[in-house]
Amino acid sequence: MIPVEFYLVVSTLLFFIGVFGFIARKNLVGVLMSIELILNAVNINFVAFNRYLFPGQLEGYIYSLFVIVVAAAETAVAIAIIMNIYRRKGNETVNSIKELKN
Amino acid sequence: MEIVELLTANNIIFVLLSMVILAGGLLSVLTEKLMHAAFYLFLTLVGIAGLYLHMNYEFLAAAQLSVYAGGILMLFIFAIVLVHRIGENSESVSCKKKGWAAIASFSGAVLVLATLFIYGNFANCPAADAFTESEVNMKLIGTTLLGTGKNQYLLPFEATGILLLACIIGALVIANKEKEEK
Amino acid sequence: MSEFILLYFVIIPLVMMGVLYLIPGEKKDLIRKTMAGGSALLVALAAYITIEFIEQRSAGATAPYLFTASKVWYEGFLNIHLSLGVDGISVAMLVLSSVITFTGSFASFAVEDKAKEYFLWFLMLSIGVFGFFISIDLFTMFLFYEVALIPMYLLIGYWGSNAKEYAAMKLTLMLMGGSAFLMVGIFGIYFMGTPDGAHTFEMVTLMESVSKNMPIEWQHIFFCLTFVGFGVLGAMFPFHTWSPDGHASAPTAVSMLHAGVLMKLGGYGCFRVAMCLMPQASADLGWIFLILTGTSVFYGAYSACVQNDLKYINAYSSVSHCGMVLFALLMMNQTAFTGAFLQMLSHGLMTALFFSLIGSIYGRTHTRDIRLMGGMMNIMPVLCVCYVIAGMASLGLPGLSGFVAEMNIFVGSFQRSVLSYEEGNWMFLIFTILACTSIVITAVYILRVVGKMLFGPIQDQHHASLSDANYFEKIAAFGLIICVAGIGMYPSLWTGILNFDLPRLVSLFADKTIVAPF
Amino acid sequence: MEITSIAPWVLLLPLCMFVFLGLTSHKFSGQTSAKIGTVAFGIVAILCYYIAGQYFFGSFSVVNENGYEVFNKTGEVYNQMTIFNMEWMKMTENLIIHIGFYLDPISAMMLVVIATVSLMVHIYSYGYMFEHGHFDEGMSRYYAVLSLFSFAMLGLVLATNIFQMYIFWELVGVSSFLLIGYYFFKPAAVSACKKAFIVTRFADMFFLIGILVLSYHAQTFDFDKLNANNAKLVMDAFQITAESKGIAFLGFPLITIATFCIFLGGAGKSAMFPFHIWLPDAMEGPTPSSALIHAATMVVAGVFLVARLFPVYSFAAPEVLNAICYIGAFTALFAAIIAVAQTDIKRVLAFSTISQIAYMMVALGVSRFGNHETELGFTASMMHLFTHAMFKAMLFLCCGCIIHCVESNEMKHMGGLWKYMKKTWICFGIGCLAIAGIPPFSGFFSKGEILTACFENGYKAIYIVMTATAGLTSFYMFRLFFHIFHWQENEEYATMKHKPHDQEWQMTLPLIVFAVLTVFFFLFPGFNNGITATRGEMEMPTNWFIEGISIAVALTGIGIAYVLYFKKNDMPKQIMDKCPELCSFVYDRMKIDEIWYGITRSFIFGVICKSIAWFDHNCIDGFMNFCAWITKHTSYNTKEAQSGNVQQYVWVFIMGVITIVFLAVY
Repeated sequence: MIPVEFYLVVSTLLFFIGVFGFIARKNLVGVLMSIELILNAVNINFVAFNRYLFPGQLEGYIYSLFVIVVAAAETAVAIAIIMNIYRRKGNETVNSIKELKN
Repeated sequence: MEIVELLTANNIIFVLLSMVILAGGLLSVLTEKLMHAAFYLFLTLVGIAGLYLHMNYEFLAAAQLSVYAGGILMLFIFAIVLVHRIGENSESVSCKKKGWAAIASFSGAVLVLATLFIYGNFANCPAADAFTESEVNMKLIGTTLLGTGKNQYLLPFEATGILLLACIIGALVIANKEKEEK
Repeated sequence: MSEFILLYFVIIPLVMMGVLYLIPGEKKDLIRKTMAGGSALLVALAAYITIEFIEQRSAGATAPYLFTASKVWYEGFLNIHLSLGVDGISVAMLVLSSVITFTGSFASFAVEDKAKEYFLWFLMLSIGVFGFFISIDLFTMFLFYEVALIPMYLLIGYWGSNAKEYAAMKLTLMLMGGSAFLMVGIFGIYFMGTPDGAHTFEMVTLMESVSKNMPIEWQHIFFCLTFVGFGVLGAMFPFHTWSPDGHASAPTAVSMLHAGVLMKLGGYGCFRVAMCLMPQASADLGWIFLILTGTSVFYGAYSACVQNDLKYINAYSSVSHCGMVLFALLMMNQTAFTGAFLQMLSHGLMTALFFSLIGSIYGRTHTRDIRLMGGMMNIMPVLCVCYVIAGMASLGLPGLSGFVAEMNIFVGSFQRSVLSYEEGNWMFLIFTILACTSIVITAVYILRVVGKMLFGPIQDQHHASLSDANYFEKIAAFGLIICVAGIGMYPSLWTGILNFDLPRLVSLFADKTIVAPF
Repeated sequence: MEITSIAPWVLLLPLCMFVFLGLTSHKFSGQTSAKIGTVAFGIVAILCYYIAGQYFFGSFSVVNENGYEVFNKTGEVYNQMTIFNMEWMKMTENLIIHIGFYLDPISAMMLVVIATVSLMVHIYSYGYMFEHGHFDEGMSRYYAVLSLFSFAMLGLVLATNIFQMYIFWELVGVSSFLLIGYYFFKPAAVSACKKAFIVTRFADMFFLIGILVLSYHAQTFDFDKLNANNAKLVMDAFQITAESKGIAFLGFPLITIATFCIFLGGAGKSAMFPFHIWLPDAMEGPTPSSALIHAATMVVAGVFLVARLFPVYSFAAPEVLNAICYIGAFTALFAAIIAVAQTDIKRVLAFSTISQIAYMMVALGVSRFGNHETELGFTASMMHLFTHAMFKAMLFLCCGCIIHCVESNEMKHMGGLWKYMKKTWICFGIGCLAIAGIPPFSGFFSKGEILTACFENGYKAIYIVMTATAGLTSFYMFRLFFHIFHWQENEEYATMKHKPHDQEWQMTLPLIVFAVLTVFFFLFPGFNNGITATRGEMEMPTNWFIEGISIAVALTGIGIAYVLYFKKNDMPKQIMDKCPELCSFVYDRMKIDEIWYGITRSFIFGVICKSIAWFDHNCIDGFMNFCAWITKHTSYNTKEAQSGNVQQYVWVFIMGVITIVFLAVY
């Protein structure tokens, strides 16, 4: 059997890989991908905890399902926004959206 | 526990899957070409689906594969293809930025792992063999998802449905906004 | 309402503001008439108060303040009263303010751009000034002080000239900085100066309770805070730097009111709040400020010698003269106090005269650079003769107001200096002599302007066809000259009014040992 | 007429005239203003003569503040009388400034001098300004300022207290300023009036300091109290005894400092070295006003001041009197030397004025209370003040006539005028003889007494210097005289439209009046009858040895001048060519002006003022701007945090979470 810690290690590493990507990526699509990594890392945790701690129940399971669904929705909207930005600015790097400043 | 005892199929599969997941994730954030990144992301997602499968959560693994690897990744690829002009799909990120990102993620990882190993106490976990055999049957999933009792999730399910609808409409509106303005 | 007669000083401008608000902006004549009428009413009120004050005092009224009235404003956490009252010093200041408001209104009849709004803010400024002088409640004083500051920013920033935004910003920020000190000081006095449960802002009570209740260390701190706070407004070195820029950019009447009255708020406040409430602290720490103000006296005079802009010259001269006010206050004897308040009156009137004339000249020549003007005496004799008279008042010609003020100051500070010298301290003597030298330097810079700008051949032929003073300008200038000459010829009137109250205030300092470091 | 009732008008009338003429200058024509002014001053003059006459020869009394009746004369001694004394401003309980009317022999004498000279100048100016053709519109201004000056000067000499004197002292200063700057469109006049005002103002600062010191210790401003009982009050206040000089300051006796400061004030007005620089330049003003202010009245204010406080000086600070006489002697010689080299006729007269005032100062300086011999200087000084006022005013007025005809101040444009202007020639000649000290003209008596006073009081060196100066005086005056009236006739006169001529009566009458006063001075009742240090009678010894020497020296001077300048010749030029540097050095007034300019322009303006202005602009202002800059940049930099860069936010967020977790867990 595999101890639950191992899952947690994997998910931690994947989470911070995602964080790294989120901060370091210049491209909005890349940033979005990093978010997917983070979400998946979280999913692993949910699932692993569900499996190991409460095998009889399905809370983590269902939660991951919802996360997957919401991630899909989020990606769809985000990509629509990115397309829009691209059309407006001509590029889709993170620096191009700084309207908040000034 | 001797080393040989560790070399069970379970363990080997887990290690392989973990390696695929982590390598995919790492490469996906490190590569400069977006298309490659999408491919590596695909590897990660598939690896995660494998992990689910490994835990006997077949439905979840299927959902992961179909929604993530099939749907979302496709969206990404579309986006990349649409947005990127040819020859420009490489990005060079300044080392400084990478450095800051590395600091944050590395220190975060160290902190979490350290906490995990110092304070983590999972000794009273149910035995592992409890789950290798027990499958989660579809019926249970179905009732949990669509039931209205305790620990059943009809209302969120409906809400998710509405959310998805809103997303579709929203995505359409956003994507078309520019045209309408023109 | 007769007990609140002093409140009319605030009500009249308020009513005028209301009336002006109702008049459409295009009817400039009506606006001007309202201003002239209203400000004449203020002068009349001030004259009435003065006469009534003299009568009551002569009849033996010995209360520290006359015409007193008090009403609770806010009794929650802070015990604020609307307390009104005047003594000889504030009567003099009220007369000064009303005269300058009056002449200032005439001087600003030349304002064409948004005249209505201009006068509204102008009135607000005068509300602040009058309110300050009639209040005897620290908080109300402070409130009116702030009321006077804010319109300044708009008046300079919109109707000013040259680098007006910069000047307005600098002026407002520095004065606000000063009032930040002030606020800390005032609340300090409020909370520490009165026993628990009997906190009050009222001056009469504070005069007795502060020295009794506040530990001397705290008195030192609050003395410094309030003195610096008001000193900023009194253009004390090194906080004077708003004054040249501010005056140079402000429109004529605002310069008049500002230099003429608002700067007096500084000296008046330093005396009333910082010194009278904490006499022991002022005896202990007065020397610090004496060095600063003594410095401003000759520093301003020397700086004025090399300026080329008329307004800058007068602004630096204001630094010098207002420095003289604070300088004299810190000498802490009756002659010097009399001199200080006479100097306030005198400086207020003559600086107002200066600025009104400069405004008139600038309005015609469109330059204030004395190097570009010359022979103005040939072109606009009336304005120039008035300017020479103002200059003579400034350099202390007998018969005009500057002389009586300066002589009282010199005699007073000399008395203090000798006393201090006999105790082995040099400081007072050195600064008194330095202040004396400023009368020569004043002559230098005044005559430099007179020689360069008024005398000599006509420098710029474009100026040759300019007109002389018009009716309104003459009213403003002659009114001020009469006041300046009146004080100068017959000083006893004002020394008399001041001396009703000064002996009582001087006695606060009489038993204190004035500390000097060297 | 009651003296007390008419006395105020002596001051009020000129003041009213000043205000009236000043305010109505645009209403009346210049001539009308002039007539009004002259008539009004005529009345003032009559009042002055009446009061002085009553004081010297009549008998009247006033009630003083203590209720005693004071007569003008007790036996042979004239009393000091306070005709009225009005409280003007109360500074402290003891220090009260009064405006009053103080009669004693010297102020009565000054009344006569001022009334005479001022009236004559009023009359003369009418012709001068009118004939000159300029300034119809300026004439009212001119007469207004003349009235102001007369008011101020009368107030000065009649002052009951030292502060009143200071007040009027400033007022004469400003009227002098206004008169010098009368031709305000001429740059030279503008700089001259500024210079005059600032130099005297500088001196006045010392005067003020002196007053402050003296009055603080004596606790009074009143001359009466200061001078009373051999300056006992001052002696006590400063703790002066026979052994010690009393309170000291920086090692000097304080009384010396105070009285010397007061003297410096007088030195400024009276153009003593080194404050003399303003007087020659003051000649830019209209000539009649030069005659009034810069020859006869205002410039002797310093002498008058020392004479007024003479008991204080003599008893409490004799060392200051010593200093005064050395400064005076130096100034006399110095100014005489410079006068030799000047070519502008008014400048020559200006330097001669400086030199003659220095005579008066010397006479006061050598004088002490004691016996008749030591007190001689005081009387001599006052006498010289009187005679000098008359003949110097006459000389100036003659100059006015000459300048009027020739329209130049330069000697080289003149010569041979005697044919054309006989009356002026005679009057000028009388003036020159008087100033040279030739009997029987007035100058002879007064100068002789001064020299005698120097000699008899043991100031031998000063006596020699003063005698030499007398010789120089007669030389330069006759150089001037011959140069103007003889030398060589300027050919231009023949071709001029208006040939030089004597002027109409307004301008000639004053000359004749002064000439008569100068010639028949010896008929005057003796000065020794009252104008003495003790206000009583005294003997005026005539030391024929000294008188003889002085006449001989004067004649020598005239002789040299005659040889060199009577007929046109090359000798002066030859002499000058021998030492051109020296000549030009003297011509440039020994560069004293340059030294002053060096101090004021380069040092005070260039170094002090410029550096203070720089400091103000860069350091004070700079500091404030720096504060503003810091605030601005801090806020800009904090604003950077709100960059809109999501990744940055995330980074901060993550780091924040990490930190919190770290802190919470460990």
